[in-house]
Amino acid sequence: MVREVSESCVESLLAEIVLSYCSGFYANKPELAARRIEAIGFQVGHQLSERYTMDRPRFTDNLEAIKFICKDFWSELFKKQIDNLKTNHRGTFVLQDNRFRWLAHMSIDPSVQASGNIQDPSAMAENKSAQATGMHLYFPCGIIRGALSNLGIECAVSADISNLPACSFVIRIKA
Amino acid sequence: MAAIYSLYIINKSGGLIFYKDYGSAGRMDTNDSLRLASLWHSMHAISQQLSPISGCFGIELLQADTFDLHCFQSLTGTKFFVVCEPGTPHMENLLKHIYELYTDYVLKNPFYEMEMPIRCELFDISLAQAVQKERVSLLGR
Amino acid sequence: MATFLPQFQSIKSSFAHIVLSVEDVSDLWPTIKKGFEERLPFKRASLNNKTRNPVLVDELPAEFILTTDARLRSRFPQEQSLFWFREPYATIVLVTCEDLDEFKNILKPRLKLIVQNDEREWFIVYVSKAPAHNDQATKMAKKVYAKLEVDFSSKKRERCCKLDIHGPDPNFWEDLEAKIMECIRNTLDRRIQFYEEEIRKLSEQRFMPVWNFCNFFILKESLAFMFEIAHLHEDALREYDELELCYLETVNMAGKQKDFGGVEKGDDQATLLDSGKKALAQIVQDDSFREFEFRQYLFACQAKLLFKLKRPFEVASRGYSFIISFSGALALRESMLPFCMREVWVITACLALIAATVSNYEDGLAAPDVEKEFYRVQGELHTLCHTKFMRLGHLVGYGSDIERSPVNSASLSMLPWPKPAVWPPLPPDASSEVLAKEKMILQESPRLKHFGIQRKPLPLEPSVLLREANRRRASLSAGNMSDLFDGRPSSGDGDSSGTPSAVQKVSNVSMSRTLSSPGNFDGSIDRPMRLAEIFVAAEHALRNTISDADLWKSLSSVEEFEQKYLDLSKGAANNYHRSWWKRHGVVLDGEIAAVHHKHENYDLAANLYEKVCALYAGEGWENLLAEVLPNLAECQKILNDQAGYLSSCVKLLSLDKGLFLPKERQAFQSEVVRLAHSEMEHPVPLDVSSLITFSSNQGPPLELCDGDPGTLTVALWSGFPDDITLESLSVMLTATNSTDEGAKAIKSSEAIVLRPGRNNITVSLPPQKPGSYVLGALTGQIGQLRFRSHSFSKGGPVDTDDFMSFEKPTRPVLKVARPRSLVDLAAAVSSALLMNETQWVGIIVKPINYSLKDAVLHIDTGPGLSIAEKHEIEIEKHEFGANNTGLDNPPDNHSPVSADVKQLSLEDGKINLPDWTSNITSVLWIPLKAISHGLAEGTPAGTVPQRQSIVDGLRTIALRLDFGVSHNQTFEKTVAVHFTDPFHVTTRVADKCSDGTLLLQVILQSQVKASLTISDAWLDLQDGFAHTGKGDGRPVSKFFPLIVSSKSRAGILFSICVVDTPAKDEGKELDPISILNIRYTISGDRNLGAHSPVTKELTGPENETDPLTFRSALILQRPVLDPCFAVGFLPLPSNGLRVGQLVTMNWRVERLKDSGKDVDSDDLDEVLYEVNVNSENWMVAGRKRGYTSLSTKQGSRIVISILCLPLIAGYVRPPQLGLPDVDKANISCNPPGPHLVCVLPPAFSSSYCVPAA
Amino acid sequence: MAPAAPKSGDVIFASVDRVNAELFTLTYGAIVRQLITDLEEVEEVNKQLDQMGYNIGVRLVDEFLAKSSVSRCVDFRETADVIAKVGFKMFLGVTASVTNWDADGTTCSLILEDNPLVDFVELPDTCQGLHYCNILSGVVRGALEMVSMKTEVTWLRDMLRGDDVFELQVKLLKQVPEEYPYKDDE
Amino acid sequence: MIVCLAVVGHENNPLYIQSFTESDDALKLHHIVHCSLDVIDERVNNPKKSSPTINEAFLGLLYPTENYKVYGYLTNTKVKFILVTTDLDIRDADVRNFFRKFHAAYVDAVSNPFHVPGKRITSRTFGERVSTIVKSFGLSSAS
Repeated sequence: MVREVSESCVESLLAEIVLSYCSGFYANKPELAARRIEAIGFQVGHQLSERYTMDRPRFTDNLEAIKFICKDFWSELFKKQIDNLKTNHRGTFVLQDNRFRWLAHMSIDPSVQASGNIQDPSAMAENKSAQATGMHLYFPCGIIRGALSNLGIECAVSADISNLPACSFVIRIKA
Repeated sequence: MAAIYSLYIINKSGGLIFYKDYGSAGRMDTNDSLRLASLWHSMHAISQQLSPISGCFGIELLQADTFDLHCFQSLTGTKFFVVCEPGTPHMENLLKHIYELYTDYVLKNPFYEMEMPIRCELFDISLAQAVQKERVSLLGR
Repeated sequence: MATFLPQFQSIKSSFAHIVLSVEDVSDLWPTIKKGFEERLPFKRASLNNKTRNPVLVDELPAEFILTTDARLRSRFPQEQSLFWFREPYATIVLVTCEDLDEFKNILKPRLKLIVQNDEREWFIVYVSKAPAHNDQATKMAKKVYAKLEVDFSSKKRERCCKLDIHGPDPNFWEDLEAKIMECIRNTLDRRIQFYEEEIRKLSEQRFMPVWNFCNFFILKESLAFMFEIAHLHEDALREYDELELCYLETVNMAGKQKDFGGVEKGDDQATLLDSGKKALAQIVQDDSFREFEFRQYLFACQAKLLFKLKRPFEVASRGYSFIISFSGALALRESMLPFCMREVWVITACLALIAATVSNYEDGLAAPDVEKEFYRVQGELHTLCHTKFMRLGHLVGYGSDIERSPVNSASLSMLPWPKPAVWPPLPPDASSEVLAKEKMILQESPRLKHFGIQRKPLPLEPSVLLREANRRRASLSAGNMSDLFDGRPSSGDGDSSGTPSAVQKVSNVSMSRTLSSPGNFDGSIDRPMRLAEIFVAAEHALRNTISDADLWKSLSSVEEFEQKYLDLSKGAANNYHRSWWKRHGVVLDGEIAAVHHKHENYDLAANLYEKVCALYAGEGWENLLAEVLPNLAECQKILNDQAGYLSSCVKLLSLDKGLFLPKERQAFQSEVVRLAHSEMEHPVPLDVSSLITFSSNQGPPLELCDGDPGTLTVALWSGFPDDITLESLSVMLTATNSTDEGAKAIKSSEAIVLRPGRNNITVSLPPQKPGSYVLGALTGQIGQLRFRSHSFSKGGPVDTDDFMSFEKPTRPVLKVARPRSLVDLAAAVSSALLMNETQWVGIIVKPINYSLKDAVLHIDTGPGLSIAEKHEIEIEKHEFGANNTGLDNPPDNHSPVSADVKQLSLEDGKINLPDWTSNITSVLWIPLKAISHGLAEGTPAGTVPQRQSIVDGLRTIALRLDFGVSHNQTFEKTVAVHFTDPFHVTTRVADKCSDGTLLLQVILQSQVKASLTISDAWLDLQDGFAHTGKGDGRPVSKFFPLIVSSKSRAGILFSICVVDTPAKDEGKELDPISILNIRYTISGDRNLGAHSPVTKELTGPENETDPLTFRSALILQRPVLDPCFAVGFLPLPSNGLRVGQLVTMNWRVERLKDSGKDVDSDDLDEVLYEVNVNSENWMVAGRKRGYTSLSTKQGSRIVISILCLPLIAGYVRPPQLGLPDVDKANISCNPPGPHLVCVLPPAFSSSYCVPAA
Repeated sequence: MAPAAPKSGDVIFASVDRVNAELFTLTYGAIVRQLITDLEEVEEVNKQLDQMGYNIGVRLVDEFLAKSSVSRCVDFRETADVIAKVGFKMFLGVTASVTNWDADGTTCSLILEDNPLVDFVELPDTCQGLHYCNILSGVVRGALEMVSMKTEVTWLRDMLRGDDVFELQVKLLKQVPEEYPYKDDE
Repeated sequence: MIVCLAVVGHENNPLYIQSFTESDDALKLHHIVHCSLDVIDERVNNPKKSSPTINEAFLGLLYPTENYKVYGYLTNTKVKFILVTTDLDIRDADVRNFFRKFHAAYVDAVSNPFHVPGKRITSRTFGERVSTIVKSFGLSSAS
């Protein structure tokens, strides 16, 4: 019997992370705050991947690992799988979740959605609320990166919410 | 058929933080609604004082010839009230439901600041549905 | 059937290839033999293997044998079947015939007879001798051949071929070979079938009592052999594999206990590659073979085939596992086998296998990974051999020469002692050898490591040999030895928990004890052997076991032993290096290094040790590293490789503290220090990141103002076991905001001593650029040695696994503020002070949250201002309440000497501010006197008081404050102080009495923010005036003291009268001005403004007794007595004056009396006039000054009009008309002009001319 | 209106959306670890955690009230009980027990034998003095404040420090009555 | 009996190494564990030589030596578990599920927020859990 807690526990935590790092000690340095939040996610992903790969054969290639993230890992986290996985076969993968739970309760004003990729600084600079939403996405990005890096795949992960409520995560594997 | 005219949410200090009109005759402007809200807030408070026996939690239903006003105050002091056609049933449940929506889509929205006016797209959407649903269930009965 | 074994063997050995029988019907063989045998061996023969699949054998040797040959004499049928493989595979019938009849009658029946035996595969070669040119003959030959074909060939099988001796056609030979092949193939198939059938039959009864392995074996091997001669090696190999399998299954079937073998002389030398070593017949054992020899035999056969198949690597790997398993088998029989048979066999087996495989192997023979694998197995073989060899060496007493390294410990201490049924006894007359061994044991001393490191040597023994051996001996006799020694119950096999101390020593002691009580035993057999004896006994036993001279040689002496030991180690290492197993290789290098080390080839040793250390360090296996590193260090030291030695020492220090004793770590440190202070020829910067880490200590960062130096405290964690002295230390600071390289904070280079653990070091900071800084790196010097440390730790020792120690420093340790004002100086009082009196001038010194500790204030008074030297300067706390206290409260409330007033003295314009003021706003009171020569001037009432007075009241004080740590900050300011007279005086004639007495009103306007008390006032009149009444010049009425409060005015009346000016002839100068003297006292607060002058004694309120005197000049005009002219100002236009609007001013000049004789005649009828005007306010159009004619008649009048333009709005003095030539006394102004006129601001959009600026 | 019968903690917990506990546990752990790295002083971390908890509690209480239709509690005792039995269960899936009431019923202890926050956690020696679960105290404080109870919440026992249970002492400072905004009317 | 149990990080650095012999010659066990990494590397680097179940975490027997056996286990995160045992007749199945239990313990240990990935595992709880697992293994293999 797998242990469970109310989802709002997690949601509240995530909200608080962002709150305390962005409006708290790193109020004036969003990039620093972002790094911290991402780091938290990274640790979580790192540990979770250790746990969720326990009873499975080793992955032979990156694609397998990514698939693992899309299927088992994601459903452990969100009780659903990634809805759509695209790749350019050159180390870039796009994982799309058509209804990303952690955005389910956030009303993001449309201006954000206009500014698509939240993690290139230009977009960050573009408007405050984009930045704010971006902050909330660093954590899941960190989780993915942590999980993959623990599986020996160094990569950069960014999130894209240009078409809400879908949220897609872009994984770029360092060659 | 019974109709819900409008919905108000008042924060614990009597400020109107949400007002939605579902097609009442005269849609009132912001100032009016604000004034009305704080007025209601006070009335609600007074009504508690009026009660001959202690432990009254204020007006829950106000009936007029042209409308009913159902009010629900959460234990945290937030007031929700709907203005609806006289005799519209199940309003308590609607209000409770709205309260839940409020917790899900307003309070859980990290961008919402407590006690501040509510501007949450998702909340509006789910509210609309709720009101709709209410209609449907009524028709069903 | 087993009886055939010897024969079988001999056949096998004699017989090596396929036989083709030749039935030479018509004696052709000799002629064509050559041609036939040239075809051998057959190329590209295609045969069918056991599974009926065609196989291409690229070389198939064969032999033609005439059927008449003795070798083909018929044998017993069952022999035939058994050794069928040697029967001909084809029968070639050679015939020739030129004549049909002959063929029909003679040849044909004969041939029929020959080929009737259908067992054989046969075909006919028709040889035609017909010469090519002889058509007749050839035709005939063709005929016969045709006939032949008709008779012997069939549709399905072509059994004839034709050879023309003369003019041979090329395709005959192909034809021939094809036919031969066909035959061979068929034969082979048939025979395989046969054997298989037989084998199947046999194996069916495998589990029945009748089962006889030998039969099975003979069949199997025959088949295998047949394959082999048919060059179907794969199939042959398979047969042997099956054979082995079957054997292993059957050999130890329950029931009959079999003799294992291996007890014969020379059995100790493995024969696993030499199948012919022993005749099978010798190893038969009722229905089977002796395991010992037979398994080796089987392997030998397999190996042979594998070599033929060019798969030496497979031989190696199979061989290795064979050796392992066989050694297991030996272990089971150990009690029956000669002493250490197992070990010896394994050694020889390994060596043999290595030799064979290597000689059969050439590089590139196999795929790379197979190759790697091959070398791995080679390594394994060497290692195995090595281990066993060490064990033997150990048994004969060379144990002390075996490096007690982890490797050897791992391989030996888990390897049980040999378990002979009875431990070999001590041979007689061995006493001398025993003595020798004894000596050896006594001499040997555990080589102690560098730095005096002492460790329990790692165990090489699975258990105490002494006990083990004696137990095995004693097991015969009644007394069991285990209680003789304080020993635990006999330790189970292979348990590694033997007491791993220096065994020899311990046991010697225990031995001597046991010897002292010989009563326990009777007879020398049961007396426990001493270790030396055990060695000797073992040696002798081994000599019996070992038949291999070389092996024995390498055990004969320590040197030989070591040589072999080294060779094996090297062999293993080199092979591992070429395999996947790098670590194994490197570790063994370590073993080699140890030997070199021992033999003082430090160079070789060091190189190898370095590899090992690099491996362990790289992967963080500190425990293992700790074992090797000291050795490396020692070598480096001896080789005088200081840099290397140094870094080794540092590495040793940075290893986990648990790994070494404190005193050992101290030894490391002392080495470091020693080297650091020695003269190193190539001093190397030392990285001590692992030893010294640094962190900002808790709390907020140090905040400095721009340009200030400071001191920063840093926490250093020293990993050194002892205090260590750093000749110098400096901390790099890196600016977080800017990318430019970090500023440097240098610790004053006097030595610091670091205690182990946390140290707080304060470094002095030179002024830094504004910004915030984090800790960068740490550099410094130990002795002559420069070191760096990069490892930042958040308050933890180096080696904590606390995650914090990995974070880069994030928290700034130093913040340097942007330049800002740190202090402010201001005048305490804005209102005016008394001129010409010593006054307190207050300077407010206000630090803006910055300490003014020992600040110095330079005071430089400007012109017209001087410091009253004789007075102390006072300083007090500045309370802001002071300002709003009214004038009325008694002065002594704010007497200079309040509780917190301190006196300061001024040395050459400098004041040192006291410390208590360094953080509070204080006010400094300086006694100053402003000097102004020249008398104050009163003015007639109504005239605007000229600004002038304020300007000359202004004095400036230049102030410079030097402050900040080390006075690096300065602040300069010039404050203005305003001085003034107590009063401004104005006068007017209040009234003119009929008797000509004038009431002169003097109005005193107080100029100061203090209350003035006038005690007395008198007027010294100028000539032409006199006091009426008693002429003491006092005012009319006495109402002194008169108190004039701040900014208010008071009036005094004097009654005076005009007196004639004394005639000119009295040659004395007229006194043009009259002086007003006022005697007054002032009571004011220096916090507000003017106050009583500073007196000598500073204590107590100023004494009223000596009032001050103020003198002001007045100029009185004598009233006009006999006016000759009257100048009247004609009223202005009603619409008023406006800026920029021309206005005509009119004056009427009237002659009041005829100009008397006293007027010069020349300009009788002309009057000079002049307009006095303030050109700032008015512009005068037309002439300001000029003559105008006026008749001398009395009453003649004229109007002078001047066009004027007001320039500024407000109340201004209008222009005035004067008559310069006429004495003022003779002009009456009637009607008089106004003092001021109102000028309105300009009307909108009215253009007007603006005065030239 | 008649308050619906308060559901039992288990029923509610079954009804709300749930996620794997380890996600929660590890996330919280990561936060604490990161805070320690950034704030360096353990005391600061405690403060920060409590603050975060407070912010959460302030919002969470409404969800709690809305989804568990608990009616207004008559007194502090009942409140404490509801928190322990329903509140903890609804969010953490574990129930606490209430003990150690003082005489005037303003101070009590919530006892947690089982606490998803601390699965896997072992305090390093460098972090002694850290109240790992301080976020909980914050939540309780915040939530109670929203229902107008000013409380002081302190840890008495902490399993991470070797105690056998977690004991959270809740002390009611004052019960703020809803103030009536008459002044608004004038 | 199990002589030694080790966790080796993905950079081949020891994360946890525990010997269960009463004697203090743990060093040789360090050596055995360290050297057995060679075998793991070999298996991983050229998979075609490795066991049929190609990417199974359980690597099976690494070392067939006469006196002890070394078993290996390689997680998806390139962490190695290495088991050294002296009893020579031992069923793979036992070792397999031993490793599974051990892996679970390991995962919990690294889930400690204060554990630093790639650093030694110092957790007491882990140690205790491991020793119980080891004991239970002794029983299972004995039966």
